[in-house]
Amino acid sequence: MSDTGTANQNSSNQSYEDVLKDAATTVAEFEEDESFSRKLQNWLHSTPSAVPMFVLLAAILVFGLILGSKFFSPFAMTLILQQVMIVGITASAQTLVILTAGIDLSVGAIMVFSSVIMGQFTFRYGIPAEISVAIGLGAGALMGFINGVLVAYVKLPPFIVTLGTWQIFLAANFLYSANETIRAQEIEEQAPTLQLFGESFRIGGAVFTYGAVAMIVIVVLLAYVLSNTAWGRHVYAVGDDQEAAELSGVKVKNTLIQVYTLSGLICAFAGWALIGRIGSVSPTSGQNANIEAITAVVIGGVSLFGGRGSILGALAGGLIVGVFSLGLRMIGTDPQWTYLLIGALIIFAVTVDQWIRKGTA
Amino acid sequence: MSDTGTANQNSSNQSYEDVLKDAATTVAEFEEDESFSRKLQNWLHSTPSAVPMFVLLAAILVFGLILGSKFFSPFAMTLILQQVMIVGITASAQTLVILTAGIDLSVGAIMVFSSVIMGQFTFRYGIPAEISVAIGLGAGALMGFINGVLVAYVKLPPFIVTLGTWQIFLAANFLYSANETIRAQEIEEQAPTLQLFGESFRIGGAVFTYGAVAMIVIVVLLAYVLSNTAWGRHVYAVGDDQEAAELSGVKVKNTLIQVYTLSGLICAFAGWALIGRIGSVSPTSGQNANIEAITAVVIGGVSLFGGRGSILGALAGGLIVGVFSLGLRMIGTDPQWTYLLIGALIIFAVTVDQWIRKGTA
Amino acid sequence: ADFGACLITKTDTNPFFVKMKEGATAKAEELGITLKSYAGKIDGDHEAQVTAIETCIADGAKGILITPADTSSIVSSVQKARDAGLLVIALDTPLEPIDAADATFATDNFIAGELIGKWAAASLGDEAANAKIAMLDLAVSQPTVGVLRDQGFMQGFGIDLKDPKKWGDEDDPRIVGHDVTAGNEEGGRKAMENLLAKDPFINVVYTINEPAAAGAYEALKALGREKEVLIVSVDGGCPGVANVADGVIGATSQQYPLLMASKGIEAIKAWADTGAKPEVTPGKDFFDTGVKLITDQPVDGVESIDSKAGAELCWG
Amino acid sequence: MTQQPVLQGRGLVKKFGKVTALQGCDFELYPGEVLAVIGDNGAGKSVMIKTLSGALQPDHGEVLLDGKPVHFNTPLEAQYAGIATVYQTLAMSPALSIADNMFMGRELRKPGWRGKYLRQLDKPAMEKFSREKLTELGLMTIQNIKQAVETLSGGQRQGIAVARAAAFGSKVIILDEPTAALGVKESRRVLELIKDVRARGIPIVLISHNMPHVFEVADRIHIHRLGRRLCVVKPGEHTMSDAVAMMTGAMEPPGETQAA
Amino acid sequence: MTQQPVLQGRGLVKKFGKVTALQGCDFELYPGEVLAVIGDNGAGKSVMIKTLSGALQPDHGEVLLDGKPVHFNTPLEAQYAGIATVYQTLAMSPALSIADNMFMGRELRKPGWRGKYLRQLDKPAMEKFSREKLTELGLMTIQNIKQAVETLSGGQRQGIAVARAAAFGSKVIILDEPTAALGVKESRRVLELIKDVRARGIPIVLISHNMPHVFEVADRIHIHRLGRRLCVVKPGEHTMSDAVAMMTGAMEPPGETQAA
Ligand SMILES: Nc1ncnc2c1ncn2[C@@H]1O[C@H](COP(=O)(O)OP(=O)(O)OP(=O)(O)O)[C@@H](O)[C@H]1O
Ligand SMILES: Nc1ncnc2c1ncn2[C@@H]1O[C@H](COP(=O)(O)OP(=O)(O)OP(=O)(O)O)[C@@H](O)[C@H]1O
Ligand SMILES: O[C@@H]1[C@H](O)[C@H](O)CO[C@H]1O
Ligand SMILES: [Mg+2]
Ligand SMILES: [Mg+2]
Repeated sequence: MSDTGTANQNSSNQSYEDVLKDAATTVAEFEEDESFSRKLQNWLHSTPSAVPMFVLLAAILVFGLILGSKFFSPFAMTLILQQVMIVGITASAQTLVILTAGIDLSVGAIMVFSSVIMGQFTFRYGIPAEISVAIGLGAGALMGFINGVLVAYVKLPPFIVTLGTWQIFLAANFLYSANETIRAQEIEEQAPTLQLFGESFRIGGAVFTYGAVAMIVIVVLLAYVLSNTAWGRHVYAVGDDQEAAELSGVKVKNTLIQVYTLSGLICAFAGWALIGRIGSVSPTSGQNANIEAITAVVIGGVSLFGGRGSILGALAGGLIVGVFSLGLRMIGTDPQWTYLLIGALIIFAVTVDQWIRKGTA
Repeated sequence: MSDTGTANQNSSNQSYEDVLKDAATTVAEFEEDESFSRKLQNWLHSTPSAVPMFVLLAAILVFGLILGSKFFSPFAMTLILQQVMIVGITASAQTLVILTAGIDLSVGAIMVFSSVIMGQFTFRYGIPAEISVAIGLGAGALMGFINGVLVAYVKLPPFIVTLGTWQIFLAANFLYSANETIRAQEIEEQAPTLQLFGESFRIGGAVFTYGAVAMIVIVVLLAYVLSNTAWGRHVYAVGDDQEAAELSGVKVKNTLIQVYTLSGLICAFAGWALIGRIGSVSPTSGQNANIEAITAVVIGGVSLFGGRGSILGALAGGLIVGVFSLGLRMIGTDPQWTYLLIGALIIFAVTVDQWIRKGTA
Repeated sequence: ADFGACLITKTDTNPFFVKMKEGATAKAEELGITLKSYAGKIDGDHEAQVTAIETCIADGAKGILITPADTSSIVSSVQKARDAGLLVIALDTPLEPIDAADATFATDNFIAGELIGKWAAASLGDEAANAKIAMLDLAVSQPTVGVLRDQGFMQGFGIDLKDPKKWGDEDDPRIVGHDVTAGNEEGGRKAMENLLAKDPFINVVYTINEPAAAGAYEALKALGREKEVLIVSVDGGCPGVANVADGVIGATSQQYPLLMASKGIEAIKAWADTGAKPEVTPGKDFFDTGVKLITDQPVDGVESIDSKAGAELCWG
Repeated sequence: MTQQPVLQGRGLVKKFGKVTALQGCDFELYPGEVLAVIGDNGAGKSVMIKTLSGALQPDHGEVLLDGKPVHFNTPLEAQYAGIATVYQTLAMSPALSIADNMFMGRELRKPGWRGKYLRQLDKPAMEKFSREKLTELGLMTIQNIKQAVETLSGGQRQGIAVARAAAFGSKVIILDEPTAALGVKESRRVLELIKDVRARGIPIVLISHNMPHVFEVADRIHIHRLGRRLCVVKPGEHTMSDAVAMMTGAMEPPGETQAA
Repeated sequence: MTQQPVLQGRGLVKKFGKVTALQGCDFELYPGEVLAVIGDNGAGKSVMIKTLSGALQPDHGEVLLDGKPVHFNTPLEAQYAGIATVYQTLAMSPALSIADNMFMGRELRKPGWRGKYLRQLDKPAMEKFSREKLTELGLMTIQNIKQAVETLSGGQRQGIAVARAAAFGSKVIILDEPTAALGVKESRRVLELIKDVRARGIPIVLISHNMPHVFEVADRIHIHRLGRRLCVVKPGEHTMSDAVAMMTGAMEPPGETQAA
């Protein structure tokens, strides 16, 4: 019928399409009949970042009911902030990387190595503390940059890259420091700048350390950058679908390198805060930082597949673990049981999250 | 032109297609002009499992040249086998899981908890060692089954599931064992079955433990199952594209549960072998098993994204690390330098692998 | 005599073992022995020690100095080494049974704990009956050093131990709780905070080692309570002794890793030369390298030296 | 037509969270026919065939095979019942070989003890069969049957999916937009294949947006709109314009033509 | 035509390991025209437009824009030069909103210090612009511009990709099989859009397997075969049969028609 090869191409070749001018233009509507739990689920589904906040509030409430004013005190509440500070900062770095569908197993190693560099440059070489801190921050950024280059240019899986550099940075840390601790008292006398984030101020019974404040500032800043700048959108796009991001005009390699470098810098900052927290410079610190940061991030609802989640969620995740650990300890739970219950908490929190995100029960 | 609506549908609607009977049927051929390195790359590209074997041989050769007959002896060579045994067995379990695009962070915890169960059932409850071993194997399989259910039915990401169960199983292990070690002498006297895999036989200077033989048997068996049975193909299909596997008729949930259960069983078996290796039953064993098994798997060229890689590769990966560690130790390298070099080895091995797999330099 | 020997420590990141290695290396050089050192990745990593023992055998070493990461788990491997003709000396921590090694040069960790327990009780005097004690231990896996020191402290303080092989089963109300520190500052601070949140009136703190003590001190300082609390610890490393002088730590039990190391190397040398095995301390089944209590607030009935004397003996 | 439908759906409902994909949808496929299914993007065609083939479970409604209610919990169960489906996403394992993919879920074992006890696959037999099917259907020139599917072009992949369905669909074959990514030549071959299969007496469901193709091969056309069947028309009785007008809402469907 | 081509490729070669995708391929696009590219599956059409738009770098050969050699190392560089492309895979970030996707890589910042120093995005402006473009092009009824792209049907997604290209392609617009997954109605709208864009004077490259569509909108047809341009024909001068015959190797191409 339709050998329209010699057609004049300005008229439609397939005239059955002419009827399309009458096609319906309304959007389909279907009746709704939903249970309460389905409605709640739908609400949370549309605002997934609310989920960890919810869990956090629930946890505080439950422990508050069990423990009463001891737990519900400004003291205990701000103590949690202090205890979560390091995890919160490293989890921010980890979130950035995980949003790009990566993972950074070297956060703890970068943190402790940077703190050692700050301390050793001050004490071994007699460089002013401020400059040593800057050098330490630079070293952290450099370590992150190395991860970034291996991921973006050599195109190795982030898990493997950071599995390797974790061991490399940690060993370098021990070799460089000769396993020597710099004591808190010496630092206090000669280089108090190093301990800056350990200092605190009080508002009523609440004790805020500068470190806890710094953590909140970092989280708020990153939250702003991620959702209100082009760079932030690019971070999500890279994690969502790297090839699509590349094709739609994102400089994927640059973005990845920047993310890993920034992650390294933030970890180095965590290293500085660590000196404030423990007073001294100790190369054996931060051994659990990786696992704690990743735990905070996943409990906070950030997807390990990239592109989904928020830095506020990660902070909430860290706080949930903090509330749990302190609460359980205050109840008098044995450390081993605490450990076990936190394992269960991880699975439980993510199950809830999954249930909500699915939209189907 | 072609309002063919009232068509008789037995003749072709679009007659411009009639010419297709004359369409070309040969396949395109393009000339080749390739450098030697490109040819080598192409060869390895088509047989990717050869890559880790290559690296392994190179490593043995290099250390042999440096260390001479001390290293090149049957004794040293079989020693590597013994030292790699536990890693080799847990890496087999890990490979199964990683092939399904999962990851099992709980391998070490399952291994040590199972070994503790075998020991405690024998000594605390006086159950015959053979039955205790069976119970321990069952317990390992059960732990794997729990992981499997959470992954397959609750649909949680494997990383998170096993991050949680790792802590749960490990804490349960400490709680249940009351941190007590069962001494080698007691086991030797009362329940030598537990130490079965520590026994050895000699062929010339070579010392083979039953454990090393068991490791090889497990690897060969799994290699057979993975490539020669329907179930094995399903494991690959699930890891390759889970939805596609489901739609083309694979029982994805069953396969996943079977994989995790089998992984648990193999880890329990590693726990039995562990008793043979260290003589005693100690709840503090296996703390590094996770990282070592994952390192072996990735050096062995198994893709963390699932569906690609072989169990023989994982064994080669374990052996590469074993050769490296023993070689460096015999040279007298400081332990921290050894860690650092193994970190570098991970990155190097995977870079080579990546280069070969890409097919493009 | 040019021959090889091995030093296998629990880790190579704890200054205690770093110094031990330095001491052993220096002595070995002096005596013309080639020393190779191995270590576990973390405290308690006994599998790495097994691997290290095997390497030493393959390497043809004459003797092994080892700080066992697990007192019984490596006994079989030690036996293998002895069967292969190596002299095996346990340092710092005895094996179980103690005669599984050819000789042992160690601190008695239980006594180390007992000393600081006695000192703390005596310092408090009558108030000891109302003490509120925080126990900052090593790890949830309860490695033996930690258990021995913890239980030794309780014994010295006058607390019913129940099962002396584990901590946490006591029911004395004076114990506020146990928490784990991983033996570093970070863990020490967090554990101290946790226990303070449970009971802010803690006035005695036992710590597994001096880094953990330093961390605990930071937590107390944040509350302004550092002057009201007695912190006791074990090790006697130079930073620890300095902390005694600064009043951070009330008392610490000092050990002598350099002595253990050099004694060990000498013993291997003697054995290689003459086949003689080292002697034990009279009345004990091992050579006790001794432990001294260091404090600037001595009490009656507990022998001690001050921080100045301690600083001369310290090891890091 | 008073015959009994081979495959039937009654009042199928399927929701995804807030999205209603099927809203009381009916469906009938009669023996030996080619039934085309047409409808706008997002009308629910793919979801409907997924509920019919066990890939999705309907929230309400029932599926009947030869008049008997069936519950397929997985695609495999539907395959056992003789329903072979080419899904829109093709459902291939990219890293596996053509033969592996052809036989996924229905592998052949070696005869004798090796198959029975060692559960060993009969790889040569599967490769031979795959090669035969591909050659026989003349679909394309595959150089190596052991080649990984990911090394094939989109068109070749679609061809293999169709060949797999044609080889194993003993009762019903469902094709969801089998020619969307195909070139002119490759599409033509799929249409020929559809005709071949009908000639063998096996009924086929064809989802397509290509009206000339639909009107060329279909015996009846199921017009899908807003999650349900709007009507069924016969190519001889309605024009392409009519069909397009109905499916896009530009024209009311004819009276009770459903059991055409 | 003695005009200078807007976009040109000369002797392009691209290999992937052992696969040769382009083998000395030429290409010319002249001002104001719609150039269709047709060819078998796997002929190398997509690879060709990827090398022209910076998504891939050719192993040999050169790309010229307005007669001047250019080297696009990334798609972004080509976009800066005014070349907008809808790739076959659409290149959307599923979890991000429609507006985010529309402006990916070319986001608008708030005016004043908030944009300059805080680098704050002007979300309202981007949303307004996106809504306008979608409405203006009448492509579809999007309920919520902040909706994640993954919640849209395949057709809606393709529409957004096309709208993005139409909005930002100031010099050249390239569409790789833009209607493959689309329904009749949706395809029609894309064809209308192509005509609109041509009316604005912007040249378009259209890859398609749909011959009636190609012959409806194309000014010239580039026939691609085995990794290179076989010839260029004009719809008025050759029939669909000829085009299909040439592209499948059933007929020799006409003499030197390339500069048609
Ligand atoms: N797994 C799912 N989760 C959520 N929504 C879904 C899912 N599958 C389908 N939908 C939605 O159901 C509706 C019907 O989709 P379906 O794929 O059946 O359309 P279709 O008629 O096949 O369209 P097309 O012609 O584009 O293939 C769409 O709105 C789609 O977004
Ligand atoms: N990234 C890649 N890696 C390896 N091979 C590739 C890659 N991209 C394309 N190819 C190969 O290059 C050849 C040309 O592919 P291309 O996608 O350009 O075909 P096409 O003409 O667009 O086909 P279709 O009409 O099916 O889209 C094919 O053989 C394909 O397999
Ligand atoms: O046994 C050791 C030492 O005695 C030292 O206190 C370091 O920590 C322990 O593991
Ligand atoms: Mg569909
Ligand atoms: Mg293409």
